[in-house]
Amino acid sequence: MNFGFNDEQQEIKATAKSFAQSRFKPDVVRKQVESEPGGFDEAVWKELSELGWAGIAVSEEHGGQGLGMVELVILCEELGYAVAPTPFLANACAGLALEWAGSDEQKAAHLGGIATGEARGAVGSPDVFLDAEGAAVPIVFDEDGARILDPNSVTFDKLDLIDETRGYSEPSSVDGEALTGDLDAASGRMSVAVAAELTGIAQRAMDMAVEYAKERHQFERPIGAYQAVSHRCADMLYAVEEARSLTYYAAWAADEEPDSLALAASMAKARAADAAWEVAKSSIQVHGGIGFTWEHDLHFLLKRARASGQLFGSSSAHRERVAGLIGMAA
Amino acid sequence: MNFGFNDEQQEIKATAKSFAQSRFKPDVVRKQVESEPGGFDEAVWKELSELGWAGIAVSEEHGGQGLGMVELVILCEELGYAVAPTPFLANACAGLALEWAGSDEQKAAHLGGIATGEARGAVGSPDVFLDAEGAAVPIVFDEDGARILDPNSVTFDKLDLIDETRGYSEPSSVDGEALTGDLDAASGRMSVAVAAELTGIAQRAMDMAVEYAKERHQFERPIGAYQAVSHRCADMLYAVEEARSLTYYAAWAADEEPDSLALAASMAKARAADAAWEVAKSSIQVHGGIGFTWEHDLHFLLKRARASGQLFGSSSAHRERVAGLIGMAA
Amino acid sequence: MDLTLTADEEAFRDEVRTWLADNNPGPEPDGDDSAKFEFQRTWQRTMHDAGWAGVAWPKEYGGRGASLLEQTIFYAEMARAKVPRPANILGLVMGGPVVMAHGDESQKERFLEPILSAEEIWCQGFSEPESGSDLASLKTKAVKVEGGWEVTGQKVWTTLGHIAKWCMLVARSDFDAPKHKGLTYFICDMEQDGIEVRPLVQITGEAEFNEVFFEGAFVPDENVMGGVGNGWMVAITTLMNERAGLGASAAVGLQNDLENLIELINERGLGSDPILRQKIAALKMGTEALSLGAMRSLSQQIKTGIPGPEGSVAKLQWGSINQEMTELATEILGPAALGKDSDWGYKMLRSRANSIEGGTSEVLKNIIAERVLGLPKLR
Amino acid sequence: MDLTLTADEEAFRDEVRTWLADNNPGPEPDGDDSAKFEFQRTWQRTMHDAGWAGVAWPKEYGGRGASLLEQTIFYAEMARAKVPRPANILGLVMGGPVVMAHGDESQKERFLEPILSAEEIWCQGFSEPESGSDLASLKTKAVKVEGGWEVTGQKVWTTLGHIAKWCMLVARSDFDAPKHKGLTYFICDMEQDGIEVRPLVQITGEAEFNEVFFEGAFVPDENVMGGVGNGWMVAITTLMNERAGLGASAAVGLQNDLENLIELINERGLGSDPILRQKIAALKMGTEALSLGAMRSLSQQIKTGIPGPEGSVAKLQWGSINQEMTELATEILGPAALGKDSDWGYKMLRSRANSIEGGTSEVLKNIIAERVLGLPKLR
Repeated sequence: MNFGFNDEQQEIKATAKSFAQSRFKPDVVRKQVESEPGGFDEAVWKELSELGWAGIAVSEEHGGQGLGMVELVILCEELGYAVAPTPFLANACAGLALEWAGSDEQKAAHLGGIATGEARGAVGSPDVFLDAEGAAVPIVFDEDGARILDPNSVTFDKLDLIDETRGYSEPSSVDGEALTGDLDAASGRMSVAVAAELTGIAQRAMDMAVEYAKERHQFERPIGAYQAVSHRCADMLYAVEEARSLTYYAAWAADEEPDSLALAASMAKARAADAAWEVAKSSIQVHGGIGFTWEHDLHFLLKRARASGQLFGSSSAHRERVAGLIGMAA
Repeated sequence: MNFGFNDEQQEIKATAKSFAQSRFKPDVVRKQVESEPGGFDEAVWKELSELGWAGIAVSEEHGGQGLGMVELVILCEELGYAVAPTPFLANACAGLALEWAGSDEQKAAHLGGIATGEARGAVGSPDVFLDAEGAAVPIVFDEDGARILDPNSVTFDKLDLIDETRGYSEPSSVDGEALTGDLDAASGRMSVAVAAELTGIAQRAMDMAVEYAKERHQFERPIGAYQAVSHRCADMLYAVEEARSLTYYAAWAADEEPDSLALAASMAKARAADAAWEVAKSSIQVHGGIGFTWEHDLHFLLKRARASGQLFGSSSAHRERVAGLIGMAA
Repeated sequence: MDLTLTADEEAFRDEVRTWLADNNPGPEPDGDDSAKFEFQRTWQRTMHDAGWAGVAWPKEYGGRGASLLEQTIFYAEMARAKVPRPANILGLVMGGPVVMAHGDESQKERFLEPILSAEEIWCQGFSEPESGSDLASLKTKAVKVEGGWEVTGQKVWTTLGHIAKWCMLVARSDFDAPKHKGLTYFICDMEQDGIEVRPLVQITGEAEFNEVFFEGAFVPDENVMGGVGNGWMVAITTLMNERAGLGASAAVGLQNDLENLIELINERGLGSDPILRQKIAALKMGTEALSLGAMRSLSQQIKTGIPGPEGSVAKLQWGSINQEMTELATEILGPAALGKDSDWGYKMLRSRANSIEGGTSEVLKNIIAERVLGLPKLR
Repeated sequence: MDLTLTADEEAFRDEVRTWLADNNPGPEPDGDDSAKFEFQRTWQRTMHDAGWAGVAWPKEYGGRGASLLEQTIFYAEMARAKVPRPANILGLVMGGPVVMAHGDESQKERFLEPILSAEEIWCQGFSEPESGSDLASLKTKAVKVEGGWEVTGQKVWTTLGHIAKWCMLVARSDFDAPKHKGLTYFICDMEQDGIEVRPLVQITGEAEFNEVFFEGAFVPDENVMGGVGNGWMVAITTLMNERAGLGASAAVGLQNDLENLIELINERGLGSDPILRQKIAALKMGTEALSLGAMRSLSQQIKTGIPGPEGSVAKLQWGSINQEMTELATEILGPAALGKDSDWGYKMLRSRANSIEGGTSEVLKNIIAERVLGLPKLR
């Protein structure tokens, strides 16, 4: 038993961290949002793809790295930490959808482009798609199942959401070619990927709060010396660590113990969504007025936390699912 | 508009306070609980009755004081503050039940004894009765309505509940003579009386916490100087004041604006029950280890808060009722 | 105990209600802020012409001299009628009262009337980047010069800074005196070089507030309020005014929102959802408790003459109820509430400041612990 | 990352599981505490005969020398099998370790074996009425006398004080030295005049703890642990032991209770209640997070060799989950849970101490803020 990363995973984490923090510096994210809200830098996407990350969880036979959810989760967490404007999550989720629910033909047709990042995938619901603009393989999930939309016949109308670090849009049609495989296996993994992004967001919001609490002085003390602030930060820590434990476990379960995935994924998604939202709010409170200003980066985290938290099911929907899976009689 | 007590009400409050705090001193309550759990001092009950309080809200034509719910609530709050072992609440509730839901014959037959305290009334559900032992007019409330039980044919088996400051028992039968009047008018007022008792309990638990936080020193400071403690106490204050505002309002509504009683009573009961429980728990936390000991009085409050909080409907049941009354479509 | 209005009080309420019904200018215009502001200015003039702008002001200063209870009724009715707020709100609730309390005759002569008429708008220059909760640590400095003072420093969270004629400015006039002692309260003319006003954009994307930079701005001696070195005392009394009587009208506002939310829930056929019913009931109870608490403390104040600290409690309750309500509404709306044009979405983001502006929740709890419960101050 | 057990680890777990299945003495007897205790003593002997009592102890001292992971597996399996706790729990997790870490050869010779065999029971004399969280302020005094020390003062929260042979006693041996410096750690013989043990009844009505009064009790020099004046350091290391590795077995206990609660809910036909479903799911998530967090910190500790502060986090999480779970259970049971004989009712009352005993939630949050997050200490 070793609930830690192996050497290869640690290397991925280190690379991902330095990449995310150099390519998505706060001022870069801000410039992106203020110049082209919802957009992203194609060059950086190309660079990221060349590292093999676009296809990190895509099987080797389809041109991916053939690594697992644990490795994918590492990338999602670091990119979430940076609130990176990048279609990475949308593309990765499309890859998971095809990998686990697609037919051999569908995999053969689409996974290659997703793995190289040259023919991006995207996922969404009839209301909201993630980074679908310019995507070659948009996949819609709804109560009738999942379908690959034809990018040439579907248009995506941009949605102006409060989260401007990512592109949101509404599809003009949701007709397409059905995915006939195991949709739960796909959507469970998609939820875990989002949970990882949310964990990264929560971690970042906490780090900012702690740092500020050390520097900021009021009444001749650093505010972090007041229990109203320090205990608030301690509460943030449990939230972050609980989200992380459940997310890593769910990722591991997806790779090694698929029977546990459904429960693990819902626990992870619900906890991480709540953690990101609660910690982001709490971090604003620690910052006081400055945390409420546009010029401070916290609101990017707050808004992304809110938007990602609603992807693939609300927290209460996932808790409801958990209850059923642990034996509460319907 | 004057949301304060008038002179007569203030006088009642002052008398009630000094009476409750002299007759039900902490050591007296403790002696009662340890010598005869669930019992009470007949002499003090007689004394209390001679002040006219047993019948304070009973109409004058039936030998009562003919005062209103506001006056009754003042007494309930002070007796709750002292966690007084006394059948006052049970007797008062029986009086309210008859006054508002009894027939003229039933009133004539029973209210007199209730008003003088010589033929006590008691109320309860099929599971639990309050201070029914020795009561002349036990009244049961259940989904089929309310009925006066015949004390000569019904026996009450004592229940050993954690709250030993009051007598709880289970009736051997729940058949009796039905109350055919306005049961909501009766039960609404009964809920308000309990809410007042709970408000008194919450106030007492808070006062004890604040006092202790001023005296107790750790790490060379009174613990009340630490925000973990002082903000906890501040939170207690809102809970107590919210419970009090809603309870007084409900009492006033019962007397002056009966159409608002149903909503007001449920809001008061739900808030006061939660306040008493939360503040009692929080007060134990402020006290630390000593608050967890039998020799400290806090547990009498904690247990009474729990028991009274469940009388006449749980907080969630009352909130559910509130939702319906303010327009949530069923 | 009597929660009904007396005949006189009822007559007053009806008078207010009728007047508001007849003169309600309707919702504020969409579009740019200056249009909104002119709309509010016109509205305040309308109020003033009818003698309502200074409802709380003594008659001698052009006010209506309404009793505490009448003021509360008036504000509650305004919220109930959903009329706009008067343009010069800070002048009315802070500027005027401070001039009346601490100003000399000529200052009253000079400043009061234009506040009521909204001819001269007032803004507040208290907070600084380094002094949010800790007012006594203000660094903006006022240096004595011929005939007045020269002010240099930065203020922040200055509402209407870009429109205001006068700024209630607290600055350090004596760096040798102990923290609280060295401050002076000035009425500073915003229309001069040496003052730069920059909009401060919030997380909602709009700019309600400003940063104000003073670079040797001049304030004549006659604009010192309450005497040199008394700035702390003068400022504190002003802050009290800010919070007093908030409860009642705030509760009406929450009640309006709650009704909208219930309507929204019913429209979506969610009225029977047991979880939502529990949450809505809790919000209703909080709102009622806030309004009733305001009435209780008002009765107390009328009786004793002393304003209690209930303002702090009410501020705290209002903030948390508003945050919970807007969050619940956005949960119900789902992704739709994430739209930048969503009213509830905006309210949800804006509500994050409720626990910071006008005294953070932490500071308010300190106040309650110390002043109401008598707990020791942390040294 | 690999959450499955290796072949060896699995073999160890199976060995433990089989042994526990074969030797589980069943539930503790009802009735008086001394019967319960003798039951636990017999159980510990059974464990010791099979070499399990000292699972965490090095082989040289009669332990099994199990690895950190094996210890965790062992404790988790104990919780899973719902076996009783060994009688001499404090001796095993605190007394033994402190003697092994700070004792000299003769002390190890004298004290260790009887701990394992439960022949000599140990209790802890740290807390005092005036020193709950603030250990450094201990007042119990130890005065040097011929051949040893004379102890006078009062200790509280002393589990098994009435049965124990030895007390881990921290007392002030030097009143002139600074707070932390003047303390010495003694192993005090409880079987002597000058020591009075009084049961301390809790709000549950039972007496798990005692007050211990020292009136000139004698401790020979050879029973000083870790040297005169080093009491603080010795005590702190002992307290660490108390919290370490708690998470895993605590989570198993919560998981057992949660399963019972779900069963209870289903029996009452409430399984479909949306509100209960949300609450149960939240409890499950908290329990899983606690168990997974314990595994993560264990892996970390195995790798780095340094025990993290996770013990404090786990303690805090466990306490709040247990309080919420027992409260929910009693809400569901209604009045029935208010019966003095109600198991859930008892658990609910008992759980109120979870946020106090073994470090209050406030102190634990201070520790986390300072040691994990590096926030400044309040001076």
